[in-house]
Amino acid sequence: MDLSYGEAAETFRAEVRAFLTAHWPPAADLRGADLKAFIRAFRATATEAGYLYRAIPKAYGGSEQPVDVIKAQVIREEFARARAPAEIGGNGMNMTVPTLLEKGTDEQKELFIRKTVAGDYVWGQGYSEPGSGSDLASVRTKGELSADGSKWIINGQKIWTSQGMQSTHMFMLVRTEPDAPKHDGITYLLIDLDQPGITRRPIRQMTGEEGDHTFCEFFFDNAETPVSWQIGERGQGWYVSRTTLKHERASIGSADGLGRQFAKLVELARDVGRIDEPVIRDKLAQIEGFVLSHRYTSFRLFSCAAAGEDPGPVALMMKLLLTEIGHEMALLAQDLIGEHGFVEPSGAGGRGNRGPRGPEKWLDQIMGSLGNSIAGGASNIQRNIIGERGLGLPRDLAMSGER
Amino acid sequence: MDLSYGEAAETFRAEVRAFLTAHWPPAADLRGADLKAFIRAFRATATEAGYLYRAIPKAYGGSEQPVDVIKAQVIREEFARARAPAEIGGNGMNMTVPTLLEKGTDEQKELFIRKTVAGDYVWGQGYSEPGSGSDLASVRTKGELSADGSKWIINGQKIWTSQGMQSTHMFMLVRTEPDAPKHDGITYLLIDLDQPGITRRPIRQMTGEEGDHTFCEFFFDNAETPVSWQIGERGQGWYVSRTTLKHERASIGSADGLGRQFAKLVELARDVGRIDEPVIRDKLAQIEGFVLSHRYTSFRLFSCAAAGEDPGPVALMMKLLLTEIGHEMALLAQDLIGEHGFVEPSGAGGRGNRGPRGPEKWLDQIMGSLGNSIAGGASNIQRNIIGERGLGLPRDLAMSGER
Amino acid sequence: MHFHLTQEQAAIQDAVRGTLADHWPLGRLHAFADGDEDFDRTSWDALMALGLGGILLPDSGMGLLDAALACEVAGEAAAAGPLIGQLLAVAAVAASGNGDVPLDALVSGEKVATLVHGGSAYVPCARAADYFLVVDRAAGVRLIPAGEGVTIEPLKSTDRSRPVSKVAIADGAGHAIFAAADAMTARIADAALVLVAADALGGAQKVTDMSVAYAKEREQFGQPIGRFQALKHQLAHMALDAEPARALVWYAAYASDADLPDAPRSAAMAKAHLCDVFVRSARAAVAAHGGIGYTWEYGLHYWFRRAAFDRAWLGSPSEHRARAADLAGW
Amino acid sequence: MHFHLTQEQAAIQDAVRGTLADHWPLGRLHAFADGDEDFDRTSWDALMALGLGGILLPDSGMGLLDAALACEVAGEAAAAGPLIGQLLAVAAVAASGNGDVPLDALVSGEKVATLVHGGSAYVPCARAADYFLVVDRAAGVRLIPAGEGVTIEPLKSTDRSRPVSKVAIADGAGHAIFAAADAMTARIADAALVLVAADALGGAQKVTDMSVAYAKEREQFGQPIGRFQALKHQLAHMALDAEPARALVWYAAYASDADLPDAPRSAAMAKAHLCDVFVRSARAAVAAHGGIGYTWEYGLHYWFRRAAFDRAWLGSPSEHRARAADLAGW
Repeated sequence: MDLSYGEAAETFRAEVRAFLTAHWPPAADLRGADLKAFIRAFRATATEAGYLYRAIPKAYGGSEQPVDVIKAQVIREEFARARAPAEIGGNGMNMTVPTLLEKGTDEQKELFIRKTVAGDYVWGQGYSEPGSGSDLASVRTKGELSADGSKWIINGQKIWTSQGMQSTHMFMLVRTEPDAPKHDGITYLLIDLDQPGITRRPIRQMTGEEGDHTFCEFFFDNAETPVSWQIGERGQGWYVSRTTLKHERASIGSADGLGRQFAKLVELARDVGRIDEPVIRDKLAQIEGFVLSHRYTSFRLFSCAAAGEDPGPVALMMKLLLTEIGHEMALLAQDLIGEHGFVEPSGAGGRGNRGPRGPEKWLDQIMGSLGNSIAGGASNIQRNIIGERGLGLPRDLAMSGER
Repeated sequence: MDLSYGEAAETFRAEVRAFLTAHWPPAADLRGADLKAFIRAFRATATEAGYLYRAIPKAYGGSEQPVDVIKAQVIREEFARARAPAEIGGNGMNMTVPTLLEKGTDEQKELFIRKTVAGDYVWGQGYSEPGSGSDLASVRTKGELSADGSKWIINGQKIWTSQGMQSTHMFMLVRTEPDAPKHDGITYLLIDLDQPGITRRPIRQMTGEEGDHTFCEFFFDNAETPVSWQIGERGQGWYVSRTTLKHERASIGSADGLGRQFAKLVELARDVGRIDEPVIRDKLAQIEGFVLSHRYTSFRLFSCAAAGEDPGPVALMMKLLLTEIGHEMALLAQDLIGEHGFVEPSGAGGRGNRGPRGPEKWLDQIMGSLGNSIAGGASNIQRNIIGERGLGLPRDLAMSGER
Repeated sequence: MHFHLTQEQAAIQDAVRGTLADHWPLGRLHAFADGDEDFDRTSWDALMALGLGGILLPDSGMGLLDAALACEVAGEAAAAGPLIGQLLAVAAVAASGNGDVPLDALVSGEKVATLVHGGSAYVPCARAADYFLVVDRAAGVRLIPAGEGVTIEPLKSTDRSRPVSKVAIADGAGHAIFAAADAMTARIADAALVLVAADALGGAQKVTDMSVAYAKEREQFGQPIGRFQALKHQLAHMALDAEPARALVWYAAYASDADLPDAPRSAAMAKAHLCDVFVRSARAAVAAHGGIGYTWEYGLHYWFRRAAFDRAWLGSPSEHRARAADLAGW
Repeated sequence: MHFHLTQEQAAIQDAVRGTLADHWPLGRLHAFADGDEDFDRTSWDALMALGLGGILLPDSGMGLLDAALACEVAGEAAAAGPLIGQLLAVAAVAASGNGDVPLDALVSGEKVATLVHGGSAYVPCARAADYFLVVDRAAGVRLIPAGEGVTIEPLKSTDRSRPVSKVAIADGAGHAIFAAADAMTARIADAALVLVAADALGGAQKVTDMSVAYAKEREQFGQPIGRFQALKHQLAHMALDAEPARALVWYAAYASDADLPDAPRSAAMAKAHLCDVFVRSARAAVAAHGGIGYTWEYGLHYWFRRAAFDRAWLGSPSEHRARAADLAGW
């Protein structure tokens, strides 16, 4: 085993650093529109240099580089170290673009990819509906063809859309063949959210978190989208939505967040003066056993991805493992904060400016850790996936008809 | 609330004590057959006095007393304190007799109850079969009528029969209508185990435990039993086996065993010199929270039984609660015994004489605690029962056809 | 021998339950949670009209068990108002025979008393309180009238049903009720633990009931989700966690009423165990609900927050487990 | 960057696995468990014929990771024989250059060495051992030939695959290999922890595999029991417990081979975590099997017993977690 990236990677790293020194940061006095312009230009240059949008064809504003997990990782590390703007992330890059590349028409690719890469289009996900929960195929939002057959008329409701308040567009599943079997009556549509038939509302969460950064509900009242914005065959939307590309997705970074959070938990124990208690030390070390297992397994997954080998079932376990560790950390944190827990942290869950936050800030994690188990697809679904796809156990009777 | 039994009970207690002083113990020099005879006579006198076999009609050797949970408890306590022989327990008293009283013919009652009460007949349970597990209705042992229709000819295998080596008779489920629906093709039979067609074999358990006191396997090779020994209608055996009477079953004693075991766990922590470790103290107190919940809930159940009130779902939880507490105690015990765990306890699991046993004796509990979850009907079945009968959740799809 | 609720006791719980259903529905709680008050007079008066204020009067014919049953229902409803402080203040003043305090006004609920845990600055419903009952095992029991050397700093509270403030009380302010050495001091401190355990029991039962009800009504994959064995077993474990623990609260209260030697230790065990149960149950309930349980509107979070309060108030579970270990002579 | 097994490493594991399948099937284990021996020459020679004895020779081109992979498979098969002691004895003697010990006979497996944990009297396979490798962080590393001041009292062992004896060794007996202060002493003590963690990983994987296989084949209520969601999730959690922990063992071994500063702490974490995992997995496996898992014949208990051994050997999980906390400077 060898955790160094190897010489080639280090040479490449030097190259990336040289590039960054040459093009970043902007002049200290750059502000507002000028700064925006500079960043836009920087991204363009970085893309030309082959550092950003590597999975995207040049034709659509990408740099169209061969898949190289290690290089991608080096780029992530160096851009992060230089605090330079990396790819514009979000649903657009993670979901819309890969789906378009695989299933979109040339016209659609032309129409959407470049603008998404440029950050002009921000995409919201339109899968979940009130009552659908883990049963994503139970789509009730209706799509009907206009009289002239040129447009889809959409009525219904979508929920749990992240970045909902910022989104300019949405990719969504709508039921277009009410009489077809559950999975065969769904069509995958793109839609412009800026139209009278669509209203949005932020969802207030248990943390109290609300406002622009949170999840949204969308209401569709005769909203419209051109039939030419439909991806894949009519009625085949469910299968389109299963499309996911994994270009360079593997990233060691995934484990860093957890490691940082655990380090903060140790700090908390220190701050509240309980780091010397044997009960706390034992519990911390117990949790760290799982934290390190997660960390080194992410190395393993990264290594397999780099070698183009299949890591096996363990890849299916990372999400649930993360959720369960978060749960254990929450219970310990709740013990540690003690009476600080009486006070709700300022800007709870918010991402805006905050006042100084003491141990009570852990309430965000204590509640948020429950969010994971929900957002990440309910944990019971994860357990089914591990049991069925990972261990090869027979399908759940109630669901087997469903998949 | 009031945990005293009340005046009437204390008057009765005095009466019982007086009786015991008068009739117990035997002369110190009494031995062998004489001692046996004395004990037999004592039980007879105690029954006449109305202290034993209270649920059994006088006609069949019982004392036929009105149901009185408190009196029954006082009797249990005083007989235990005086170390006087109480009712002969086991499957016979717990299963055979109640079943006979409810479903047996007068001839059958006459034939079996008195001898069972006297301890001449020892009954083994013939429900489980290899592969049946929790699915008791999946009986494969075959019963066929003899040509003259006077006898059942039995072929097959039964397993997990407690007291198997001591048993003189067995109550068993056999499949007599192979073509009937699963639950309607079973007949409930009594059988004399002393015949050439029956061989028995003790099951060696993971503890290493084997020999006379352990569970047995029974093999039936054209074994026979008279049709007159069949209880209930042919094909209705499954429903006969569901019969369970609850005469004076409620007992505070049920929790005492757990309390004693927890006290021993505390002693273990002391013996290995770790009682002062905060981690151990915290863990012990955590477990005790459940131990006391179990103890006081058994008071609650006893109180409800005495008042003839329905305690509700909590009654369904005691078995699983006990299993889970045993699991937690086992994990702590395994930590506490440390290197003592290298050595297998003398007479592991045995009930015979033992040498002096140190902390390693906890290995019996550490393994035995797993036995509970199996013997007590697999824990997952218990969870189904709590969820469905206790909380009113809908039946399990896979099993709903079954019940 | 009687160790389950009498019909009278069940009836009292139903009365409290009904009153709170009328005067403290989720809508009121939502409004209260987003308001600035730390007290709700309407629901408080409705509860007091039932005579709860007098439960711990020496001649009430009731005792800590009955007080616990009332606090259990208050926890179930996430009721506002310092019920625990009020009940204990009445008990303390009545037992002390201190004439300077208008006992009747406390019994009637006209005057409001809140509990201050000795050594802690965090106090629920402090702004509304007319009296502060300071219970400190090391310093005794004092009752301080609002304004007599009491300074209050309102805080943004995690528990929206019982908003806390930071409170400072001048040394020697108010009336001395019991000295530290007086057996009543420990008795009242222990009683407080039992009443918090009861509040936690009610909360754990509530979130379990909400989860079971939701699992019966909510459908996924064409099934009520309560049919899925995994969720069914999670719900069974929630019930297994809360229901047997009920008798632990009963016993702790009974032990105090019957003055049994293990009363102090039982109080510590009940506080530690039930507060852990409530925290576990609240987490399990959100998970059992999925997305909707995570929304503010659904309201489950009010009990999650109340669980955080109960757990931290009057000392953490690990703190009381350590006390219980000492009291057992381990 | 490479952090998964090479094809060579996978091949070595398969070779060891195949050899043990041939020479150490359940039938042999059953016979051995009821016999009086504490060593099985046949399976030992078969393993040594693969060259395992030399893995930790300085010039083997292999390292602790490869040793861990071999020990993992030994745990999987509940193999008899002191593999861990043998590998470490070879490493210690070779590194020390001590000429008084016939290194070749140890490498070939002709001579058998067992590990003695400094301060502990319990030693596996002591009666068969030709050498006792005493590793004591406080007193250094010694190698004592059997019979030179070594007294052995056989015991009825919980782990039937590696029977222990009570061993007393006269002070100063045998060859001094490394002083306490020598870095190699700590290095070998840490390596021992990693190899036990690897044995536990193999055991946890084995009982998980047995449970999954049984759940696929066994039917109840007309279904393979693995279809029932509750059992399915219990099996998923067994896998979740064992599979990610694999990388923890890899890293601890790699850290030692690469001489990284966190090698000692990683060894402690791996020993503590994997031994807990193995104990949990063995319990879960018996529960997942039901009655048959509780029988002697089925054999699952051999791993349950091996888990008890691994957990208690070289210090308990809580002991090593406490060390890890100190090493982290908490």
